[in-house]
Amino acid sequence: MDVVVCVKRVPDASGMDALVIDASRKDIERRTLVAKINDWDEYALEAAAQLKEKAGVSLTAVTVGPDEWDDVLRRALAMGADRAIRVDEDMLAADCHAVSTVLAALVRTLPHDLVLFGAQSEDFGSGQLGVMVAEMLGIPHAALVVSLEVGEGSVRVDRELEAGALESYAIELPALLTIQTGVNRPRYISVGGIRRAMKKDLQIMSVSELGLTAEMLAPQAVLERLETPPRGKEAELISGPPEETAERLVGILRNAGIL
Amino acid sequence: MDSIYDSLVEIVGSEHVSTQPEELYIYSFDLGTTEPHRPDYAVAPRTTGEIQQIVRLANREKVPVVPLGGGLSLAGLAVPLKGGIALDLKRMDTIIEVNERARYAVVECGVSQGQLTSYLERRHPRLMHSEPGAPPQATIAGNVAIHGQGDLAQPYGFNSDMVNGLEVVLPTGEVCRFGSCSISPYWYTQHPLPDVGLFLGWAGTTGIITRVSIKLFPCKEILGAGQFVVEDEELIPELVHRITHTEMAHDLVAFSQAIPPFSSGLHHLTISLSADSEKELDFKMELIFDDTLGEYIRRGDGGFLGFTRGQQRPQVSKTSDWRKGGGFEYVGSIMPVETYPECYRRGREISERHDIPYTVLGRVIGMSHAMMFSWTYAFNRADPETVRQAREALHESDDLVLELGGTIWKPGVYGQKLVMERMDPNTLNLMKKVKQLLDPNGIMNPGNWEVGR
Amino acid sequence: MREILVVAEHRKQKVADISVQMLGKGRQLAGQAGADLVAVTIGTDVAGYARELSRYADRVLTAEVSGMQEPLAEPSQRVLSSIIRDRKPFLVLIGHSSFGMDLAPALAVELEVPLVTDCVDVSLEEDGLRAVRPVYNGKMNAVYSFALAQTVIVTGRVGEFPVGEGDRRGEFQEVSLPFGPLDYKRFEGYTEQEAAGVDITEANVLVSVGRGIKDRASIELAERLADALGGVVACSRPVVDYGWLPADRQVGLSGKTVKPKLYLALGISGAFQHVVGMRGANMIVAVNRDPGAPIFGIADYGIVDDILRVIPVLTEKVTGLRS
Amino acid sequence: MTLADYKYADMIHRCFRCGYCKFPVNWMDVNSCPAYARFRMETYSCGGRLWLTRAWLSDEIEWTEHLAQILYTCTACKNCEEKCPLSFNVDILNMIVAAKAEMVERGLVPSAVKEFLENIERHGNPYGTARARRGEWTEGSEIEQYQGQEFLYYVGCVGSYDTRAQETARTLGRVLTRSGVSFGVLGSEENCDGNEVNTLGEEALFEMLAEDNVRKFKELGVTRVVALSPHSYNAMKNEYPRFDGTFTSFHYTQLLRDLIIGEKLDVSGGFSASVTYHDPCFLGRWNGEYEAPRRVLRSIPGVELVEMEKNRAGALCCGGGGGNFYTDFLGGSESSPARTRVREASATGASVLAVACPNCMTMLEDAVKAEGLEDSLAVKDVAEIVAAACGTA
Repeated sequence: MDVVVCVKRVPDASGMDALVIDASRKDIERRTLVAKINDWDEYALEAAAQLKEKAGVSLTAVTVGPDEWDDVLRRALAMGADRAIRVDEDMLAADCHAVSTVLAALVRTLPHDLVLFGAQSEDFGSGQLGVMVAEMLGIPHAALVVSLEVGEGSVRVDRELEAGALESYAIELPALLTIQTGVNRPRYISVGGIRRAMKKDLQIMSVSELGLTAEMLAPQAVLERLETPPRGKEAELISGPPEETAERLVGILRNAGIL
Repeated sequence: MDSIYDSLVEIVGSEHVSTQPEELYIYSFDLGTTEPHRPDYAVAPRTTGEIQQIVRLANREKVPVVPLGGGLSLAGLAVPLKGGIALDLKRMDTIIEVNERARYAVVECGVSQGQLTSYLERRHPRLMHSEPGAPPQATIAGNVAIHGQGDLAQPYGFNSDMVNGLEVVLPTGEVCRFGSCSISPYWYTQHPLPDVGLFLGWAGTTGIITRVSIKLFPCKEILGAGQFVVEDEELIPELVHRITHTEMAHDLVAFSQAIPPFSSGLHHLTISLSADSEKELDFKMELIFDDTLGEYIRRGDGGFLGFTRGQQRPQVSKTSDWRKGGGFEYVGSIMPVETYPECYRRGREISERHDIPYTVLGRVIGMSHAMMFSWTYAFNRADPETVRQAREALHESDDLVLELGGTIWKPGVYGQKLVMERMDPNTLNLMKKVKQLLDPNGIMNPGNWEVGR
Repeated sequence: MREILVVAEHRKQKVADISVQMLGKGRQLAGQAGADLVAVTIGTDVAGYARELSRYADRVLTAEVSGMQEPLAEPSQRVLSSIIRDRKPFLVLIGHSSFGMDLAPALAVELEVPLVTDCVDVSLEEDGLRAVRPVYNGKMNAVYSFALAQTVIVTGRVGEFPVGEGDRRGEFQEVSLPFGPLDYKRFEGYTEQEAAGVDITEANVLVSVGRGIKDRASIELAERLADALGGVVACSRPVVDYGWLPADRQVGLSGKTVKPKLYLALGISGAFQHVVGMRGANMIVAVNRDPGAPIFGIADYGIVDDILRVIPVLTEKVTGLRS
Repeated sequence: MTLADYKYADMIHRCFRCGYCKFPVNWMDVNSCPAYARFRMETYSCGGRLWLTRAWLSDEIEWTEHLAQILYTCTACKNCEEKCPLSFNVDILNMIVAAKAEMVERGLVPSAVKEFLENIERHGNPYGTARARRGEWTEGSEIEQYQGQEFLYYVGCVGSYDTRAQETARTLGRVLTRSGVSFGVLGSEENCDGNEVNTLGEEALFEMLAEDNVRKFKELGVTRVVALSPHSYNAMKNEYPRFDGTFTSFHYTQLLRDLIIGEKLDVSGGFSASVTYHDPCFLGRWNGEYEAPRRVLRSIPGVELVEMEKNRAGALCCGGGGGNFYTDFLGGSESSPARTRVREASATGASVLAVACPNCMTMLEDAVKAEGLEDSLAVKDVAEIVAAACGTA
């Protein structure tokens, strides 16, 4: 069985209190941020790696981005991917439709029984890429998958709905799933593992090799600008060592009649 | 969900109950050759009340309960042979009282030998207890439950003879006290109330000891041991008889072992002495090493290897590494001292037959009233063949004990059967009745001492 | 007449709140654009939903599809693509729900129209529509425009749009479409979350822990605090993902919606998916190491600190006070 | 990896599980292995971990999150090594670290450990706070950037980011300045020392950090490093030489001792208190330095130094080693080692618990609060006591 996992590289904004919009007003200042693999994609990769451990699976990881994006593919290779392909195109300014056009074109050239995406990205969080690619490939999909079980020629999945409810499907392969967090526990990828993955095959392609033109990649939804959102009422901050903050909080709770 | 598990959590809190494979794995072993058997629950209670609730639950659910202290008794006595609850008592580790004048200590069942020794050294340096030759995490309560002996056995006998009182949770959940503590705040004597000694030597099959009062003895300023060595094992009973007559030694141990090779075949007598002054020490030394043993030295039958001050904590665990394999087990027996030569020769044969470096040891109990004689067999945990060899050697040693007219100390299942086969049928029948009365559902450490129902 | 189309979703025999909110936004924009507001309901026995929708919409399209008690994405896509091709609404509003996420991207590709998901605002400017959506976990907003698109699809975030008056009497129109069962994707049913021992929706005080709790063993710290406060422990998604608490303790979009008197958010960053389940609490107190955490934008009181330091001290103070 | 490929395959079965590893030097209880003391199940003793490791590597038991947690509760405090009577005791901790390394290789570490390691790899610190903010602790102080001064003052992750430990870091800076020591810091250029990474079994990441630090130190011409944290000191003194790190490392208490003896630091201002000193594992058992901090404390007029029953080689670990100051596997209970330790400190009657490690500082100060001892016991770093005595507090 051939499994393709699409992964994305995102800035890790967790270490900074605040983000800064850059001069273009369409992006954030990235210099002080480090990059990482998108959280959701790690779950998708783990799901694929687990399939590979169980059955004869050939696993390909793909991405589209500039050369520093190789590091997320190395990670995928360290996690068990047999090969990795990067489409060399900076698509930071592109919309989801354009990115899915590239990814769909790429996946079309690959044998694929099961295509996995993270359900959304940590940075933009649109949650639409995977389902768009499925539609472009003309294969069935399920978004927000929280469990999957691959059988003969089909996959049984649970989709997450609201309020803890689930929706179950049996889907014929080939199919595309977008993976929700919690579906598994992504393994740790050691630095040694990543070093060893440096020896594995990492293939680079261009959009023109995929037969795509700039016109085909023009955005449908145009990012006008980023804004700092108005924050609602801010919390009244209680500061000091725990001793003092706890004391004050207890006072507040008492005044509010909770204690 | 497992309702027994839920109830156990209710009793001791979730952190002290486990059904996870890791705990079940670890509690499936003792450290010897007994085949492991997994418990269904590992539980570590903190109070007598918790133990009562656990035992009542086990009774209702007919689940075995296997108490363990240090878990060092070997012979499978703390292996959950029929599953159930492995009850790790080491959290019950409070030293409740030391009575300096009446010389006793009341301890909870999880108090280790090392802990009491250290406590006495720091707080009551004029007192000591009879510490067995086990690693220091062995517990006081576990030791009396198997009739252990320690380094004051020569003057004062078995550790179980030093028990002044017990608190026990019966298999049906009631708490009982025995000795003066059953009627008084003092835990100073077992006697002279009617004898209800139903727990010592029963290896946890009749109840769970939760508190023990144990006798303490004078601890003198100077502790040390003299080494005397002879070539002829036939001399040992005579030497023991003569040394005990001096009433000077506080511990008397004869041993012989294959390692190191240069002393293989020799018999060492370790004669421990204590004194509050140099004068007292000189007197004792003179009495033993000159007046009593001098003639052997002069005849060339024995040699004095010197006197070492200070007491070395027993490090028997080193035996476990003789085969670079992390394991040993021994058969202990309570023998007449006169059987020492035969015990040594036959034991050495067994060891050599199984390719195990021999080690035998006899610790004198009382005024030469008996000795605890042990045959120790090291094995390599990673090599099943050596484990099998050791197990065979152990069984042969059990057979030997009975052949020589001795009794097996804390036998495993194999030895228990041998003992019960030979036991006076009326005695066995009484044991059966006692067991049935105390433990109607047979939940306490089943598989061990199965007297039948 | 120009139209705005709202795709209605129903759950448990009710029109979903989010669809009513989409109608609210649709009504406002329709008024501005002089357009009609059209709702569409797709499924089995949709007449009841249609009546409810008609209180908000000018027109309700009903598409009866057998075997579809709850909304399913692919059959809905078939119905909708046909309707949209036919009616060419300039805006299609869909709730950014699980259903919407499964449906909207495929629908947009099929129709070759732009899509912006998870919007918190949609407006009509001189040069066309604008959609605003949060990015970087709510730390930024992104504003989108749509060149010359004839139709734009927008999915909207729950709770961000007002509910309309509900005083209309829209007309009904049946849409009949040739439609067979899907052979390549078989719907097998729903699973509701099992009722659990502890019902966090009933509690007056919730001590809710997030990723900042770091370890399963530390959950007990929170439990002790909850005991002291007379409340129960709840959590955000990562805690369930890690398996540290059962799913029935999860607050948020995919978990429970709670309205306690006190919600103590400990080590919870305040992702929207969580906030949506707890913002109805009377008082919210947040403790988080990151002063920029969005949770401080919704909490009444905040403490910037490591929760593992604060919890034990707070527990002790509360216990002290109680005893 | 199978058991056969495990570095200690011919050794790990040699543990008899006699239990010596749980005791302190004076046998007073069985609670000197911090993990065993916390959980009181045999699995959590050093012997338990060794037996489980062997069972796992020989497929007798499967990996579980619980197994990983049992291994990662080990704080690498070396109490077991101190007590084990067998000849292979020098390797018993190595055996556990090697088992952790195998878990790292297989990716099977507890999620808190995963987070810890990923944060260090990405951000150079376990907290996941940006590298750019590593130097913020110096703000408002006169501490200079390192540019060829005699000493590089290496602060470490805890001193750089933890608000309480930052105070200690600044205080030590003032004391060094007062003594006329020429030193500088790396600020936001400083990287994690990797000591914890090493004990967590992430060997390649440790190599990466060590190589990075050695390269940087060489470029800057560093010859002498004074470390705030014994963890950094340990890594630099014992591990960095493998990476050609040829500079000399000191723990700051050693430097303060020399300054006091050499009369470059005047502590005659004194500090009136009964003080008990907690030995950090990475200074004490790991590096045998028990006396320097005591010498410093004793030289301060007014300090009455009282010992806890468990001291020096027998000291109970605060529970913060092996990444546990962050992962907190041992927290959440009155049996948590830090809480046990402050109760022991309190029992001496001392009013000050002196520490010489930022990890111990954070662990024990939190524990003092959890135990409600704030009114009777203050946790102070040795540097802070010295600062008070030389008037720079």
